[in-house]
Amino acid sequence: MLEVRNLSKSFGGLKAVSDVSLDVPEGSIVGLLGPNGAGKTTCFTMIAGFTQPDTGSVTFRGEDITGMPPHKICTRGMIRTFQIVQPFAGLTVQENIAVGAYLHHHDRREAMAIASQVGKRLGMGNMLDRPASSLTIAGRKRLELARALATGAKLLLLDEVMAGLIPSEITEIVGIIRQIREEGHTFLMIEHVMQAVMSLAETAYVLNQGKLIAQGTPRELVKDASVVEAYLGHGAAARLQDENHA
Amino acid sequence: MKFNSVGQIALVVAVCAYLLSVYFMASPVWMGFTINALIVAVIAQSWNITGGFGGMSSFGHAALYGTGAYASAILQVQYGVNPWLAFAIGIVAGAAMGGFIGALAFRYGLKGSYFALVTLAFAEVLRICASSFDITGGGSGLQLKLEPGIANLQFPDRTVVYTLLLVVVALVMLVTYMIKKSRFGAYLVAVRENEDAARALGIDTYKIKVQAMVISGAFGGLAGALYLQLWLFIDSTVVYGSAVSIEALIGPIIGGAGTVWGPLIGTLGLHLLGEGAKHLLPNAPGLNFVLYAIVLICAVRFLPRGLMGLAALIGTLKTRKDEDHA
Amino acid sequence: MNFRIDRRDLLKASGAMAMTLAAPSILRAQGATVKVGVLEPLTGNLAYNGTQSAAGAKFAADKINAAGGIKSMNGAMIELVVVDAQSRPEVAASSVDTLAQAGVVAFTGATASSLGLASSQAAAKYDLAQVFSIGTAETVVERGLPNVFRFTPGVNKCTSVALENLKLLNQGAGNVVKTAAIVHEDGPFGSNMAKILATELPKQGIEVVETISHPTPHRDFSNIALRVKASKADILIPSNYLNEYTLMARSLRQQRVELKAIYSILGGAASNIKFVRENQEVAQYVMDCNHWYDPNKDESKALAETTAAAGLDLTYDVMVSYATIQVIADALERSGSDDRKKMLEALAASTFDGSIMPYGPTKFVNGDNVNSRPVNTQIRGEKIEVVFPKEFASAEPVFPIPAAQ
Amino acid sequence: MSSLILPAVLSGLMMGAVYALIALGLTLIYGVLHIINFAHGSLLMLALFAAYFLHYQLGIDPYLAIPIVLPVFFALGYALQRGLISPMSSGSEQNVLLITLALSMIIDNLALYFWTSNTRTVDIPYAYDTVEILGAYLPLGRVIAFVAALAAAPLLWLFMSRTRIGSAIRAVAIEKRGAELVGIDVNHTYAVCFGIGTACVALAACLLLPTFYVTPQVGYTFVLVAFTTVVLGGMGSLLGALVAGLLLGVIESLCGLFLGESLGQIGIFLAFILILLFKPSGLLGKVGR
Repeated sequence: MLEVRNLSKSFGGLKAVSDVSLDVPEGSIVGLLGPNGAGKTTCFTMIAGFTQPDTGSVTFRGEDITGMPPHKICTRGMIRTFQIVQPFAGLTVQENIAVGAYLHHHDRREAMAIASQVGKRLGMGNMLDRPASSLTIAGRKRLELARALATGAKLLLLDEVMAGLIPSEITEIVGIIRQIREEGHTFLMIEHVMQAVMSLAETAYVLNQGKLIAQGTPRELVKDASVVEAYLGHGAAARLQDENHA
Repeated sequence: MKFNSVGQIALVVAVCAYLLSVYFMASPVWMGFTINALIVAVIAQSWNITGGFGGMSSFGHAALYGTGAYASAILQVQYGVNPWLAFAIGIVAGAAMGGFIGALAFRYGLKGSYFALVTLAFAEVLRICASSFDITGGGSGLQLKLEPGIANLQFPDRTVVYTLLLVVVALVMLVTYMIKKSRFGAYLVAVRENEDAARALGIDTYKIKVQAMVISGAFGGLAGALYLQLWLFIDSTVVYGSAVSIEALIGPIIGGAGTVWGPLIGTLGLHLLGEGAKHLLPNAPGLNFVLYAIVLICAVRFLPRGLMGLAALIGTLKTRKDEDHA
Repeated sequence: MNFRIDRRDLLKASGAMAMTLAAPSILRAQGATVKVGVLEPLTGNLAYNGTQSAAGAKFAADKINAAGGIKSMNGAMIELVVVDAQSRPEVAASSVDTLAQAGVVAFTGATASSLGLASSQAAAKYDLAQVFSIGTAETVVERGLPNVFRFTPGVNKCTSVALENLKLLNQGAGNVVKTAAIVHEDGPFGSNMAKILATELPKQGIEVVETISHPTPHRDFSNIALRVKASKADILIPSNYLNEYTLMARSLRQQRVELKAIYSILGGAASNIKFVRENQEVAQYVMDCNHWYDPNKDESKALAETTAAAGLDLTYDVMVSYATIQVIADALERSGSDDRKKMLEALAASTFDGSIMPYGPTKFVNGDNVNSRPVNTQIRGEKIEVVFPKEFASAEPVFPIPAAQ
Repeated sequence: MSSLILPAVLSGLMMGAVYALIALGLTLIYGVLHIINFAHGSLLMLALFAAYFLHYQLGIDPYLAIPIVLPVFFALGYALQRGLISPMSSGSEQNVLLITLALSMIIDNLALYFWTSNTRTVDIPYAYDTVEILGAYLPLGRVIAFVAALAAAPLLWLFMSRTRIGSAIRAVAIEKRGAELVGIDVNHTYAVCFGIGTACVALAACLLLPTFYVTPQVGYTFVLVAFTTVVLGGMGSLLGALVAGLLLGVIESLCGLFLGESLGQIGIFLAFILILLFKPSGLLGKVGR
């Protein structure tokens, strides 16, 4: 569904992302992992059209969308969410979701109906009329998902949707993502919380210092020495190995 | 229209009652100053579209106001165009100027104080141009011939003028309400609150912002053309001066930016305040502005979301018992 | 502090105010006072001229009242209702409502043509007479409004009289002036004046070698002084406001511009005694064709004293405003009524020639006083002397500027 | 006309120095507090009056008044920020705008009420003295202002980069919360900064008075140009304000010469719009948008 080929981007002299390629097959959940500052979000911004890649290409459903502005990419069915969720504060929850729904439904009544439907699907039925600014972090994360879904997008790029949540909330949102996937959606998610990715993703890519260092199933990845080192520092893999043996 | 609280309803009812009472007060002073306030309310609503709903604070709405007034005046004085047609073209000219400024400014991603200052500069450039060329009457300005009559869009009877202005203000508010309740309105608020999130949701934010400037320009041009038809005289300082830009933004902020009623309420409130200050300090020209400014500062301090925001706190209709502390 | 409560209080206060505004009608019935409006810009960028004018009107009313008020109305006192036009046309217009509601029989104003145009149009609806103190734009009297009475000369007359006088002066000096530079503010008066000068000066054998317009305010006159210098003009004809004139005079001096004469037309500075005091050196021999009183009349001398006693400078604003109140008082004497329509008739029929201005008997034709005229003043030492026309002159003109200077 | 170009450039530089002086305080306040101070013109007017009255009442030369006026205006600026602008605005940018707008209304109209709208000038012995440079006569007062501006901008810059309080101001400008955490009193620092900005405008007033006049409306004559200078130089950049001020002076002077004085100011605003559109960070600005 999504093919990213040889994506590179530098800021000043710093190579933020270099030569990243990845595939997201339809109906899958793909993870994009890596320590802080690895270039995950930069990848996202390029895929979703927020920044222009220096080189490389992005193909979505067979169409080259490299350098296309985000609103056009969104119209084609791919949408990103943000790590720091900021609902549109002046609007209610339902109106927030409707902003997404308006993409393909210009009539207010239709958009609001869809918003309410999506909201209920994500378990926000009882807060539709509340001002979005009154939501908790978990509520905001859900709202972000709902808004994205309401656009009718098929591929969702989720940026650290679990960050800042307590375990019970993570379990909830994992359930929701599964449910959405069952309904026919595809996910590419940046995650820091390994546990969540382990339980969700079929495949994952690991970025470190702008480069892809590994790919595979989550289970394979946690055993990969380079991944562990990237996360925990030089020599960590060996130490872990030792501990496991001990 | 749906209000959140008893306070807001009371405020709106009070304003409507005031506007109606002008008919019965038989006081030319009240009528005169309310007429002025209503024209300002139109330019205030113009500012509210971009500044209130769209979060693009302009310091140069005089650019739109003046363009509407000058376009209409030039057509009537220099080319003998029918006043009604010239009036309509004035609105279009305002819209075009709004679109032009918006297209340029947003093309280069200007925001916040930069956008504010660039609009101020546009208004200044236009003011200097208007006072420098023959077609605009140069420094003398332009004077319409005094020819009362419906055909010339000049009404000697002030009750008629007042009624027509009420209708215009009501229409402008209706359009604003429709915008607020439309896809465009939701997009505008989305752009204000978080432009990146808006873009991610498929909103062409550049287009939305320029469109907002066009609508704002149409309102601004309308206000300018109204001023012209009422006073039959304009010059560069009167319609392009920074006083216009300030009046345009101060009303909505005091009344409640991003609300349909805010600009009208704020403008009326400030005009009442100005008039009251004038009467309280009749023999000290200048001190009335000092009083006005002091009340303004207090209003800013104690009404963070304007009069509509304050009123919203009184007798909230929907209880928010399940409110989270986010 | 609660703004809503404030606003209600204000409403209450303003409502009370409206009632007190209505109350004077009772007083009026007793014949004790007759109200006359003064509509001037007391704040904003025209505040200086407006404040001076309002003072002039007050001096006139005090004088008339001290002399027994309006005799035909049982000695009714003139009560001035002063309103602030804030240097904004729409405020000028709505201030007329305040005047009408206060029950004035006529009013004077409004320093700038843009304000006067707006106020007279609004006043027409009340059949309320506006006696223009200053309103030089010709559009003021071209609209056919029956309530417009411009007592002082407009731009056309000022410019043509200035030209006539210049011609006489130049002839008297043996036509030493052959080239002229014009520097004017880009407002209505300056622009119009420049147009007339451009066509009329050549007829007198004076070639216009440079015309420079500048905005108000203008911060730097170095370039203008340099251009005047480069043009080698014999005479400089400026028309601008006090602030700009001050800067210009200094720049002329600093750039060592040598001129045979400075002959300003409605110049804000050359007839301002404060300018003369503060800029002694550059002010000498500057001539101005402007509104000015007849300095030889006793009442004029009294006004000069009154003004000085009030700590004010005697500017032409004070004089013309004083005179317009005189005109209104005369009309009141003749109509013997505070009826606005009768006032209009009385003013239209006015032949008043007792004002402090050096005018002939008042005669309004289409609202324009055909017998008004400006005079030439010249700065001499610490004084402003009238030098033209002869019958009002307090000194002989010095033209051109003596070389020794 | 061509013989006038050099003198026009020179007199433009002289005028530009005044713009730069006025803009210094404004850009400092913007750079640190991120507020657009609409009362800046009114404070200039107030300082002009202060210098005027010191001369008129006590016979103190405007240049010698600098050591008196500067501290007073520093204190005034400090008090205004600490006592009025900060507590009344609750930190919102829009509110600050309205507060400073109202403040300028108060200052202007009090000045009008107490001092009337008379035009005042100081009568000083050197009022007509000039300095001859490359065949052009430059007013002595303007030359002094020019030299002072050339000195003031770098000095202020040095103050900001080398002193303790300067570093505190810069720290607050860059990262308010961080500065708070390391124990910097943010409110105090803001007020100091506002005070320095106000002292700058007082300096400009003392240097301007000998070649200008003062009325309660005089602030408006300079305030828009000062904004333009700030943006052109890069909001918050002191040296940028200097360069931009000089540049604007020359642009205005040359536009006035070739397009007519009325259109001279258009040059300023066109330069303003162009720089905002193509290099919004300004000539020497560091931060975009």
